[in-house]
Amino acid sequence: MRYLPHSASERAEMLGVIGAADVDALFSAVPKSALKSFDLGLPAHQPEFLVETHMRALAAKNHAAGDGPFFVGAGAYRHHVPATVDHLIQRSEWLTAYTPYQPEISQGTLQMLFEFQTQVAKITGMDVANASLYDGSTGTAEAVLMAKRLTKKNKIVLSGGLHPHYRDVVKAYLKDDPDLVCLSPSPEGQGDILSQIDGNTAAIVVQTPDFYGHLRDLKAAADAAHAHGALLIVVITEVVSLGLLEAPGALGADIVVCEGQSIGNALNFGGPYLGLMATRKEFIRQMPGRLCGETVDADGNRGFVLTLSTREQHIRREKATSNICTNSGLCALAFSIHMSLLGEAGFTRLARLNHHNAVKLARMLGTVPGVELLNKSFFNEMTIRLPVPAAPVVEMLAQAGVLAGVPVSRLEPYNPNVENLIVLAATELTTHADIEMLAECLHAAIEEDAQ
Amino acid sequence: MRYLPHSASERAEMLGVIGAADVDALFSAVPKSALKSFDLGLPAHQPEFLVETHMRALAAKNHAAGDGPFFVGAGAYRHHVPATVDHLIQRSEWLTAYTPYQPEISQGTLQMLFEFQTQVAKITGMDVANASLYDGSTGTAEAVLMAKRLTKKNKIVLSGGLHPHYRDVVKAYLKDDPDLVCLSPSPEGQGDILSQIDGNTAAIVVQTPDFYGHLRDLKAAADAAHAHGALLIVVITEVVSLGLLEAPGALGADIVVCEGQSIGNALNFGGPYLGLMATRKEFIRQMPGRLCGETVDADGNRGFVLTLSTREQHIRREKATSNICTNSGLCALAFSIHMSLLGEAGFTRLARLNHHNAVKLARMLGTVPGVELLNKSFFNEMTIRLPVPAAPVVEMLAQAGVLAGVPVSRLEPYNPNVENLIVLAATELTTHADIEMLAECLHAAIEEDAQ
Amino acid sequence: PDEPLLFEIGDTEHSGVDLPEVTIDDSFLGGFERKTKLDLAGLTEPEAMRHYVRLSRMNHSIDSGMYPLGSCTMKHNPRLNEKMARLPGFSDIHPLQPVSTVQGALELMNQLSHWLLTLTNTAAVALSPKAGAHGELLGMMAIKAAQDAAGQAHRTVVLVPESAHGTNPATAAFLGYTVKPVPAKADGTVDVEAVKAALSPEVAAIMLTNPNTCGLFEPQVIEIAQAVHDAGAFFYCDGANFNAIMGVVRPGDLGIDAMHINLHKTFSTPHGGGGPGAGPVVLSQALAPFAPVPFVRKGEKGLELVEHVEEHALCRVTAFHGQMGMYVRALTYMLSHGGDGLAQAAQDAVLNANYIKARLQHIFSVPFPNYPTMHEALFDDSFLKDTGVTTLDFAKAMIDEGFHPMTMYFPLVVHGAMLVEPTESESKQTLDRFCDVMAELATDAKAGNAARFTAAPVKAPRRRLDETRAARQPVLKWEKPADLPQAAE
Amino acid sequence: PDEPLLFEIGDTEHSGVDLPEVTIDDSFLGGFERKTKLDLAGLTEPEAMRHYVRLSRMNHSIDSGMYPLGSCTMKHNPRLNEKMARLPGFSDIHPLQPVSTVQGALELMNQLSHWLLTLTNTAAVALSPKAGAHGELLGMMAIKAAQDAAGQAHRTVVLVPESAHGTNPATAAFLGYTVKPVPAKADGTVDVEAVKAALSPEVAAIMLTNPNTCGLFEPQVIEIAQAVHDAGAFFYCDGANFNAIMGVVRPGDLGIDAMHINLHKTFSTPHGGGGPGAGPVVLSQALAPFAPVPFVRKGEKGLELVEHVEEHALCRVTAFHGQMGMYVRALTYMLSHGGDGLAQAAQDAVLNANYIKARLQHIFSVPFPNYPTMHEALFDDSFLKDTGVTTLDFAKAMIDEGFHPMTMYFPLVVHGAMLVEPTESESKQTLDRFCDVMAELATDAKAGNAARFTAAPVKAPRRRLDETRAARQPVLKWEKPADLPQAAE
Repeated sequence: MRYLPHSASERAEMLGVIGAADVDALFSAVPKSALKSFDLGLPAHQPEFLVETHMRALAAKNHAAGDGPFFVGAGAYRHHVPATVDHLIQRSEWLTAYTPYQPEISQGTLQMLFEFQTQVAKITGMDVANASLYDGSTGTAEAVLMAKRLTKKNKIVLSGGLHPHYRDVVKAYLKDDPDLVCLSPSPEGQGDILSQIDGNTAAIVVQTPDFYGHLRDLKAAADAAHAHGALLIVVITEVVSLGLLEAPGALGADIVVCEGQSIGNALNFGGPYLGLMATRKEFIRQMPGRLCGETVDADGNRGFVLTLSTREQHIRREKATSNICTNSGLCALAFSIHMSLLGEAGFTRLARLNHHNAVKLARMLGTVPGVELLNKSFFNEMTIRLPVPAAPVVEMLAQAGVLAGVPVSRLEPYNPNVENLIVLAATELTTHADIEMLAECLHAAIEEDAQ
Repeated sequence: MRYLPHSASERAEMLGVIGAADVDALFSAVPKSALKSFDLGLPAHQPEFLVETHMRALAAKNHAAGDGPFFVGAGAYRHHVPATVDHLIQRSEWLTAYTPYQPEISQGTLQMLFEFQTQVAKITGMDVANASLYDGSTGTAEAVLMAKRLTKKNKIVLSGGLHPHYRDVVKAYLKDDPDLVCLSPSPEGQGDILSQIDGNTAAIVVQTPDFYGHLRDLKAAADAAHAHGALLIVVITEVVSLGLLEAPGALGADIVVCEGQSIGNALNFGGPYLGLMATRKEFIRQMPGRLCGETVDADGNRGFVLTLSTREQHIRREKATSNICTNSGLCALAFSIHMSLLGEAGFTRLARLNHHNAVKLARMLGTVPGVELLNKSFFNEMTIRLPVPAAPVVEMLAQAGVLAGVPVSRLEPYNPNVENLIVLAATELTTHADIEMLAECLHAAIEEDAQ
Repeated sequence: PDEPLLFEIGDTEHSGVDLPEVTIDDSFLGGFERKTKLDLAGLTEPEAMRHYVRLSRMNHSIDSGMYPLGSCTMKHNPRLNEKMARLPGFSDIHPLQPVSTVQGALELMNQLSHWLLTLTNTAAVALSPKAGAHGELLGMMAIKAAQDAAGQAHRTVVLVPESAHGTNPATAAFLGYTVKPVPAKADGTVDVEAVKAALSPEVAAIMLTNPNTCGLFEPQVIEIAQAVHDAGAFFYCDGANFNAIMGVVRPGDLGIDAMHINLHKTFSTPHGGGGPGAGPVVLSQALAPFAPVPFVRKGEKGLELVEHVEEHALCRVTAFHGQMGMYVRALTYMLSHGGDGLAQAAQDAVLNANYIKARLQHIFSVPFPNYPTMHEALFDDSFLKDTGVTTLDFAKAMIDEGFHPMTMYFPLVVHGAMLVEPTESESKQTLDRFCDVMAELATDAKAGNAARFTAAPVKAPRRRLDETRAARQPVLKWEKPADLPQAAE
Repeated sequence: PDEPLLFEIGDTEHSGVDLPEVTIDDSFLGGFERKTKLDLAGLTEPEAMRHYVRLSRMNHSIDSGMYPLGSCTMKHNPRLNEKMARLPGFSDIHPLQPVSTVQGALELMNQLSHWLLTLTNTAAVALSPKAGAHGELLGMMAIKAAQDAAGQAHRTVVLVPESAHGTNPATAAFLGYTVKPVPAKADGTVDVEAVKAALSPEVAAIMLTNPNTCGLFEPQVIEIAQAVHDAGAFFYCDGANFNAIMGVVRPGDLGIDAMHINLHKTFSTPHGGGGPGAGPVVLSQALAPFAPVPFVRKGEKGLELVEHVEEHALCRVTAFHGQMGMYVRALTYMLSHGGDGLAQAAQDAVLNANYIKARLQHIFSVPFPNYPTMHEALFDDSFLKDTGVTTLDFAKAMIDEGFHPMTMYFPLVVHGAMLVEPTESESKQTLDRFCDVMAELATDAKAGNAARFTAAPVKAPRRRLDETRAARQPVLKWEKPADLPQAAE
């Protein structure tokens, strides 16, 4: 077997040194009834090229985003990742390193994390950021728990514009918590969260651009929350928007959680993704996840270490801020490389180009009879209402090779009010021809459906 | 521009240090009439994703070998290259290093070349090998020149089984040489080269398996050549054959040239490929190309250097053994990694599997009415005669998605005797289904053509 | 070797991407345009390449040397897995595009599930957890949901052996459970009698690692499972050490109810300097109804993705469907090994650990010599007594010899623990060199050469780092020197 | 750091591939089965990964540091190029599959040709040469064929300036020409009068590098071309230094007849530790009829590949169609830069060389101070006079400072030449550090600290290697210790 370095004679020699008759002798503690008492019935090992054939056949059964016009967003976005990013993250010393517990021989990973934290703090406008969480959805749940620890209050209010999956994850994490208030979906952008805030409120959770693409007024939310001693948790699923929109930190956010996938990371059918979390300096000791800090070595040279680990499970055990351990190191690396390639100039241009294409999309959709654009504001994503149920239309377009966006009913199946809605996104990769084809197919599908 | 590190202000600052008014001042030696006196009319720089779109569109206009049944060989072979090989050769320290002129900081490349030379010497059964040449065809021409230097004789005889392109390259290198004898193509495997050897003969050049797939008797050729004081140059275009067939060195070869592409390197539409050259110890000072040798450093540690460079152009200038400079370092690395993954066990199995599949192919072709197999012997490649001209049949099959091999007329367009011949190869990647589909399509095409 | 921070190399003008500057229609921005400066340094592509190549060279990695970290299973990461994960049919598909356009992805999830269920002999698997700790959380949520559904919400205690990973008590506490420790026997294993004594009508579950963190297979695991079940509790098994037994022992045969499997340990998806991982959880028949969404099932028009179950017990623990990229790598790894190769890998992992133990047991102290070890060799630091060398010093000296240190001070139940996990990927040649170095170091420490250890490392990119300073005055991001407050005069 | 040879790690049993063992039908083998042993060591995949990762870490590379090798143009290698070259539509196509199935490949060759012809303002291009020296050979073959065709076979002399690359005289001699050197003027350029004096009815061609190997643009190049043509000879231009002028000066406007272009220098296909390269040759109208096969032309049914021309002057210089992999990379690079970016790159390359010259000219000796330099800065070693430090020592000391040495002792016309080519890829920050280091080294050498230089390098993976020993007793392959003859007692 190509991955196993021992020859038969080496195995025999090693057993001799151990003084065991055979390898089964090493499993003597296993109850007889359980040791190799079965036939797995799994296929035997295969040459690399046959494994490749198998996997390629599976991959070929999927319609890749690059195969045609593509407008699917709703929390995951198709952006161009420079070839350099994916090349670099595959370097042995990045790809196959462990969590940097031994700082003397992990300065590469540690300095990168320090740079990553700085980048995240800068784009969110916050004081500090951690070294990544699993993704935006679990990060949101962690932020909610963090707010409860910080305020020692219980009520959490989730905006109706929060991504439905994120809402569901928070609900799972806070199971049976009567103080969790989930507002109804607000596809029209009219969600009223501020009136829900009271003295018992730990935090309100506001997403912007929200699930339906609307831009939310963070300043107003922060002011209202702070007036009641509550925190404002801002959720951002499209991190590219921060290149064009005001930083949440500048508007009063207390905790910012982002899904960072858009920068440096592929769609990957939903994972692995990258949770970003940033907060105020005074809150760091209640922040979950790893933190990298600057220090000096015995010779006085600058160096980096994982720090404040007294918050973490391997030290604090049941008193930890979170049970998180492995996070998204390599995705954070990809993010950090891509972000360093962008820089201020590139990040800004990228965001502007995304918005530019979204405006083109919105204007074109406005010309399709029967299609109503619900957004007064958006970054690169928007919601439209069709005169007919959305899901069959999206399916019809998919069969024609056009991936037209997400029918809201897929995420809110029990809500008849959203049955005709589609959420669509444009990015820098969206072409004029893509938009034209979408409009054409949409038009045809609505007409066909109407007949 | 993403590849150019200077900002406008840095350029201005540097010009200031230089004391130049503008960058044109640095080009003051260029005659005015020639300096930027034109409009290139070339497109401007583009974002990475648009360049990618452009290149992908070009690539999509080609039928990749992996897209369907594939039997094309004739000097280039489709084998499986382990993912590890291509990953490793893209490592910065391999990919972006220069020729190892500074041995202290090039030990990676140098040790690899030493290992490569050892591998090539072992598989060919020769004393020594060089650090690679461009490819098999130019290597053959270099070997012919080397034989002339070694023997100080002039006549060169090329076997009729030598790859026609190789013959043409030798002809170009020896332009107008009246002592170059090129025997006629020998698709039936009956080529008689031995009777051509005389006292003026520097070398005979024999390919095995030859262009038509026949295995040639090297021992007989060596004995005949040596009896007249001539050298035997053995050419091998399918290096995998050495896993199953006797080493040329054991049969009396004086110089062995191989196309090494089959191990570690993709088809690449013909290049870059990898020329291997091995010879007897006493001939090394007349061998072209780079050589890597073992030595010690100032501390007595083992190390490696380029050596015997007094043969080379940068030292000897017009007295050099060859003008070769850059060769195929990275292809040699790919070869060496793949060969080290194979080892004796894997290389032998690979060769046996190739032959095994070729036998299946031969037997199946034998069942197609009208198809005649010309080979009594073969490794993984063979020649068939159709009852009709081959080129249109091959084209017809290509339109059906089956790449059926090479019509010999493509390489010998002026020879009516080969018009109906196809050379076909099987490798470890050839499946039973591929062979069946080939036979079926061939049958149909011949019938259609006959009507 | 020193590499400046990227902010010390680049500036806001430099950029390594070319994008057109477009005119913006700001009528859709609602007045929320950015007014504060990003102040984000950029690098051109050549600068970025060199920065990240140079930084990487300061890392130890499995590709450059042995990583004998106990409990971490740092094994070879085949590049075929990386190549497959990058096929556009896997990497360039969106989690919410129509299910009819991702049938290959669902089939892949189904195949991966089949392998996991077969290797564990369990009834159901939840693929979506993002890592081991997340899987643990999900598994314990399922147990809680099952207890609640059975009217057993009053069960508020979870038993956790003292040798457990820190994630175990953290997870239990996270869900509101009270953690009750179970002591280990002197031989390093858990006593069924101790478990029985701890069991009560308040106990919801036991969380047990098997093979345990001392590297031993729990010989009484079946009896423990029986006792737990008899007491109305569930058996959560921490699957971190599954590499020792895959294809050789099926956890389902031992009576477990839930177990997470770290694809990034057992099935070789690369650790990447700290993730991403993936932590699917297998579930027994009793817990299967409490699996979260999403899951794949066969439908009339092909495979279906179930994303909602009304009134479902668990709902969902992450957006979308989990770590697809890791599923691809893990399945590729499984197909490459086959059932036979996985069992051989487990056996080789155990062989390697026992070989190290055999070669070093005369020099190092072995706290639990009674059993053959599984895939880890556990030593303690009593051999360092009176040498002036601490376990940490010893570990740092290993760095100077080219090895990553083993896991230290864990499990907590052993004083000065040194936990060595070679995995199946290490050759005999490497193991021999490792043992030679370890023996030489131990001999040197005993010979009184403490300075070599207390000064170590001296050959690494950095000498020992001041962790106290980092924690006392946290500096968690770079500040432009001008932005820093002036030092006091 | 030491890494054993792969033959010292593996053996004939180990293998890093899994392939089935099949039964062979030997009736088609004609009795030629292998009887001698291969004796070829294999490595399993984890062993191979570590071997090649560790070996690579002993190399300097452009990705890890500056490579200021004059005449080598070691610039940034974008990874987009590598990615594009690996698209199956380029990498997995066979040179002899039907032309109808490779229309995209032919289109790519056409596009690359268009860029090369436009940048050089020439009439034809032969893509197939495998590297620069091969292109030179082809270009000179074309000249020979043209002279022969014109009844000028008696022209047997080729003029080559003394400053030329070694490949120039080697190529001319290879084709049977007598090489006649042309002296340079004291200012480092070639005098048109010296050329005129050397021209005669025996001269077939002149081979000139421009910008020349001293880093200078030949100011009289147009007059030289005119004189050469007037004498019935051709002007072969060595294009090794095209990076200085691409997009800024078109060689065709200078009167050249043939010039090879190193795609692996100017257009950034990576050097790979010594290739593969690619050396297309552009040809003037006069030489165009003597271009070799194959070439692409438009036909009725799309693009055609012309592989045979009866009685063609040159025939072919390589099997198949040349270095497709390099064509893809070069075209990708061109499209990324655009015409504007290529010109900017040339200007930046020249700017960088002049910046180095400006910063160091007060410390280092500049042999030809009269002209601004092009993309290379040439120094000589007279500043080292009486210091006891040789140019080689100085170069080795640069290694200890993290830089690859510049080109030394070339061009031969300058005593103790030191030729520095930064390329456009180096940032001002790196150039400043380079200049600081160079200045510090020069100061230290002059201050009499010779030992630092004669001992260097001390920080590299190896100290200075004994090249004499390597050449006197060549050891060109590994031999099993047992196979070696016993040392004399």
